[in-house]
Amino acid sequence: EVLNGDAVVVWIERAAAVIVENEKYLTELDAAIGDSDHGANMARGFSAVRGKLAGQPREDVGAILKTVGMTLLSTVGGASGPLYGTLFLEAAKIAAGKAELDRTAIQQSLAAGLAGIQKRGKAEPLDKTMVDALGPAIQAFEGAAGVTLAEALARAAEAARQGAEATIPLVARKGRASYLGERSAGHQDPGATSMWLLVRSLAEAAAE
Amino acid sequence: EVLNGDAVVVWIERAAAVIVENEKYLTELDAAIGDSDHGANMARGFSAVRGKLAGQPREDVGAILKTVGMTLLSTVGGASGPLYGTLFLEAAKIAAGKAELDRTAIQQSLAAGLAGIQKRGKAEPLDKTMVDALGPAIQAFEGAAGVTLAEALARAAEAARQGAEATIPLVARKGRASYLGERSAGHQDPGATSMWLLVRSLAEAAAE
Amino acid sequence: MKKLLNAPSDLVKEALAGMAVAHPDLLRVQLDPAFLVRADAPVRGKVAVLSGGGSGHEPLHGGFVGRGMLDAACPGAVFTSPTPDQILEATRAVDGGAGVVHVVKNYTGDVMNFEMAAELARDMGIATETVLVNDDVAVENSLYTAGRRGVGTTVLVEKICGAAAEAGRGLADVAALGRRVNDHGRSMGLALTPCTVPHAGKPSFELGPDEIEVGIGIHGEPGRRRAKLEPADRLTEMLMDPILDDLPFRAGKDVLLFVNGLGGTPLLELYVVFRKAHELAAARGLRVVRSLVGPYITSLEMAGVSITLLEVDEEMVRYWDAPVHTAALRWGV
Amino acid sequence: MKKLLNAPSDLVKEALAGMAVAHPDLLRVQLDPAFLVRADAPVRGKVAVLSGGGSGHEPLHGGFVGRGMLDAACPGAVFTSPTPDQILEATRAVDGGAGVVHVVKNYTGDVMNFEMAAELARDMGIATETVLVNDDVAVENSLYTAGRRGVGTTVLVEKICGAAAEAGRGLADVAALGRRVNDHGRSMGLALTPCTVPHAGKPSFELGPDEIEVGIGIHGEPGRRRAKLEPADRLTEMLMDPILDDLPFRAGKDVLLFVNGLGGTPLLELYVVFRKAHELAAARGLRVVRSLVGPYITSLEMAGVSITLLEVDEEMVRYWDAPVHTAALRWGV
Ligand SMILES: Nc1ncnc2c1ncn2[C@@H]1O[C@H](COP(=O)(O)OP(=O)(O)O)[C@@H](O)[C@H]1O
Ligand SMILES: Nc1ncnc2c1ncn2[C@@H]1O[C@H](COP(=O)(O)OP(=O)(O)O)[C@@H](O)[C@H]1O
Ligand SMILES: [Mg+2]
Ligand SMILES: [Mg+2]
Ligand SMILES: [Mg+2]
Ligand SMILES: [Mg+2]
Repeated sequence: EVLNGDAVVVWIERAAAVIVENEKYLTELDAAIGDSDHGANMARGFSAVRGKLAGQPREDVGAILKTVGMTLLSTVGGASGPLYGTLFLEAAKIAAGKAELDRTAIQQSLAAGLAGIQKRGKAEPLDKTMVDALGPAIQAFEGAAGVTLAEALARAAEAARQGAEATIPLVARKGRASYLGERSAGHQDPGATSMWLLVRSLAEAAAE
Repeated sequence: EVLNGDAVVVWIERAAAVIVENEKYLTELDAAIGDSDHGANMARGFSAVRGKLAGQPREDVGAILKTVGMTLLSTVGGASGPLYGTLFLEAAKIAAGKAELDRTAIQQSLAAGLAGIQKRGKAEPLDKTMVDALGPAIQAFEGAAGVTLAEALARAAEAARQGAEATIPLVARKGRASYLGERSAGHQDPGATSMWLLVRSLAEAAAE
Repeated sequence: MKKLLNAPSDLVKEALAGMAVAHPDLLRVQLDPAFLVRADAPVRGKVAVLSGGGSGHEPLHGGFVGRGMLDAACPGAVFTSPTPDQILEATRAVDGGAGVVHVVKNYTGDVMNFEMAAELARDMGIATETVLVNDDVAVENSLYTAGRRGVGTTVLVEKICGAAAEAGRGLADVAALGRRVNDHGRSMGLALTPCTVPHAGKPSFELGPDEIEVGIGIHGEPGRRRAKLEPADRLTEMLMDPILDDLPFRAGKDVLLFVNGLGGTPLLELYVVFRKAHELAAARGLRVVRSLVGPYITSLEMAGVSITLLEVDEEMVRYWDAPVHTAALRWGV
Repeated sequence: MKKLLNAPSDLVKEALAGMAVAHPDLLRVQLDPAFLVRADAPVRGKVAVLSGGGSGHEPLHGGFVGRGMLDAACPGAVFTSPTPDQILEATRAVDGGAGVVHVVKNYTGDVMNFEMAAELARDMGIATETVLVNDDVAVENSLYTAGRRGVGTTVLVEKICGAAAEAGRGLADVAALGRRVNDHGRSMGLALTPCTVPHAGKPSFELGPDEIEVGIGIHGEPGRRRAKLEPADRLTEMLMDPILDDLPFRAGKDVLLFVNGLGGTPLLELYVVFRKAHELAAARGLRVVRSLVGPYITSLEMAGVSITLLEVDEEMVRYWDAPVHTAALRWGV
């Protein structure tokens, strides 16, 4: 019922694979209400992360998350770069020096990440951003008392998926999509979608 | 069996009408082996000519032809402008001071026009230019002994049509189409086509 | 997708390499992280002016690096803001001890990446000031959006701040001047065709043969609304009216009129638009005292135009006229 | 057809009107017949340099009118040479008593119209010299064609002749220098997309999604051959090899390298091509001592590129570097 360094690395590697696999899909979502780069941005970032993690020691989960955050920050760019970077850097602060994360630590890490994203990007729920996938995921995780960690994370992933889908009817109020006004409704937010893929990878890593 | 000033004006007005009608067609021919402007060039020129002829006295055929030549020269531009301008200016020299043109004068005028075109443009027969319509027309006109002027001009027009069509298989050696090399074969020359329309209008004017 | 490139992921770096060999007298290029600095950077004692943003808007920003304009430019991937480390390294490379002005177009990504870079620079003891450009009148309601986008006025801010810095003005002064330029500049654009982001490989949106996007940004995103293609004079009005009403521009004022090509529109057409825009400005009693016409802030090969009107004062005109020597804008030297 | 224009037949005149209000300090425009002259024309005692040709190649030629380059430009309709009366009137307007150099791109229409204008000018007692530009190596066999076309080298001839005239050189000298530039310049281009002549209303030719036209001119006509789209480096070789072999350019020489956009190609891509062209020139032992990158002689909105290489001598470099103040090219002033 904990995540150690190996599990975190498995998570990130799964995430990298699924992001690269879905590059075109994420870009298409961004083409509809943004500038057609979210897939390329995320794929570039997670490919770089993959390279960085190869030589990373596994003892300190915080150090791993910090490497991920710093690498995303310096390779993704755009709006998603600082936000995903912040997510991992804030989580890394909670995890600093820890060899493994228990449920409380996982929950605190995710919450710190979300808080960082919202502080940096000023998005509220229903603004049609990645917050709309991560927020519900954290709530579901918190609410999943009395189930295994893997199951709790699976519920978080499912909540993220629903949250991402629920962005479809929303009118964007933050980020580039907000320039479209009403025209942004009817399309799923790319950042919420990549966030869902990230949480799903975490659930899969925990289930292994 | 002569062309007076009125007939010449009728000719030019018919020519103007048919050129304007065929603007798109001439431009399409030019798109294939040139730069898509022959229709616009000729339509602009002949529309201007039409305006100029309104107030033109009819006594001096040479003066009428000179007006046509000068107007084409200053409004058509491109390769066809100086060539059609020269055609009429050279013809005007032959016709200068004449109230009407008899067959000999007509023939000399056309021949002088062709000579002017060839002097200016250096094109030989079969170079895939307007020369390939005008040359055969003049030959047919010369050869049409013992028929009416109208019939002689109708034969000239038919020869011009055949000459224009016969440019299709030719590889251009003069003008813009020559840059295409072998790729110019298979297309009818736009200038030869407009020349045919011009000669046909002349035949029609004489038949009236 | 038909483009002159090798791998899409190498596009920006290869173009930077091209700039380096084309303009060795003007600028130096660094590749990892990627940025350009003027050849004589850092200039001791001078405030440095730095800008950056996604690539695909060329000549902005790299084409404006040189004497009298930008000390550094940080290009991101196509339409993707640069990263904090790029901006930080460029800031360090051009700081001559008098601080660095960051000219930032108001897009979420740019704002956040520059913010983080500025925080890092501050931690290292480098003073920075940020001039946020948000001049796009197409974005009406800033309460429910990320706020107005930075478009054409960016070029004018960079020129005028660059000249002020060259003239020895201090950090706060240069930044205040930049903000004044932003406050007095308004822009709006429209697109006749979409553009294709190299990584995406297909056009960012589709437009019918007689449709246009009005209120377009510079990232290939759709505009505020779709409209019918109309004659140039009518389209020029469609851009000029909201611009003129927004500041609002009042009779008797001096203005700089900037008609910008988005990339794929021939200069011939830009001058047709300029003619009408000039007429409309004059009809409002404005005096067009300076002009700029051409593709200066583009959106790859997008066909379209944006118009920027800047109400100028004597100081802005003086700095506009000051010598500038960059790849894309040059006079007086 | 999606263009920013009113009636196609008004396009050129409206663009000229736009230039007149955008650059009143630089040039004056006359509309019937249509031409542009530099603001202070005629310059007493100075040889005048005049060029002209069809519109649609902007900034060529009108954008090069001003101190140190052209005294006058005569724009025809789109892709249509100007008429003799236009050229004659412009020649008269700029003759300062020292004669007029006509810079003529080698196209049948341009050659004939300029020829007639020169004859008329001679009759009026104005001395003219013609510099014919025919630098396009794509046209191989001049025996069975109208001869090589004038493309990129035209810009270099106009700049260098303009500077020589400004420096007080005589008519024969300026013309001889222009011919020397033409003799030492070679160009070739390729297109990724066709362009649309406004009057025609549809693209001049069609290209498949992975087809290009190699050996393209600047009038939207098809090129010498059709080829497959390949990476930019390979396409750059496809242009550079024939250019390098033609003069031929020999190791140890100084050259000016000019990478020109045909209109619709982003600057980013032009720099990618410049990088490779520079590398190929260097590999042949050439020293690139001057560079020019941008859309200077275009074909409306056509996507594509042309490369021009000029073997320069000390005099050409000196005149290239001399001050120039035009709408599209400016330095030293
Ligand atoms: N202020 C914000 N807060 C949270 N998320 C945001 C914000 N702005 C944008 N995003 C997220 O970033 C995603 C876009 O990322 P990306 O396309 O990589 O960057 P850019 O918009 O700069 O091109 C959006 O789909 C959205 O989920
Ligand atoms: N040297 C020449 N001699 C005779 N006719 C020529 C010559 N060059 C071109 N032409 C004619 O001119 C026509 C093209 O005219 P036009 O399209 O108006 O001019 P441009 O080729 O300058 O665009 C060609 O179809 C051809 O008939
Ligand atoms: Mg995006
Ligand atoms: Mg033509
Ligand atoms: Mg982006
Ligand atoms: Mg033509």
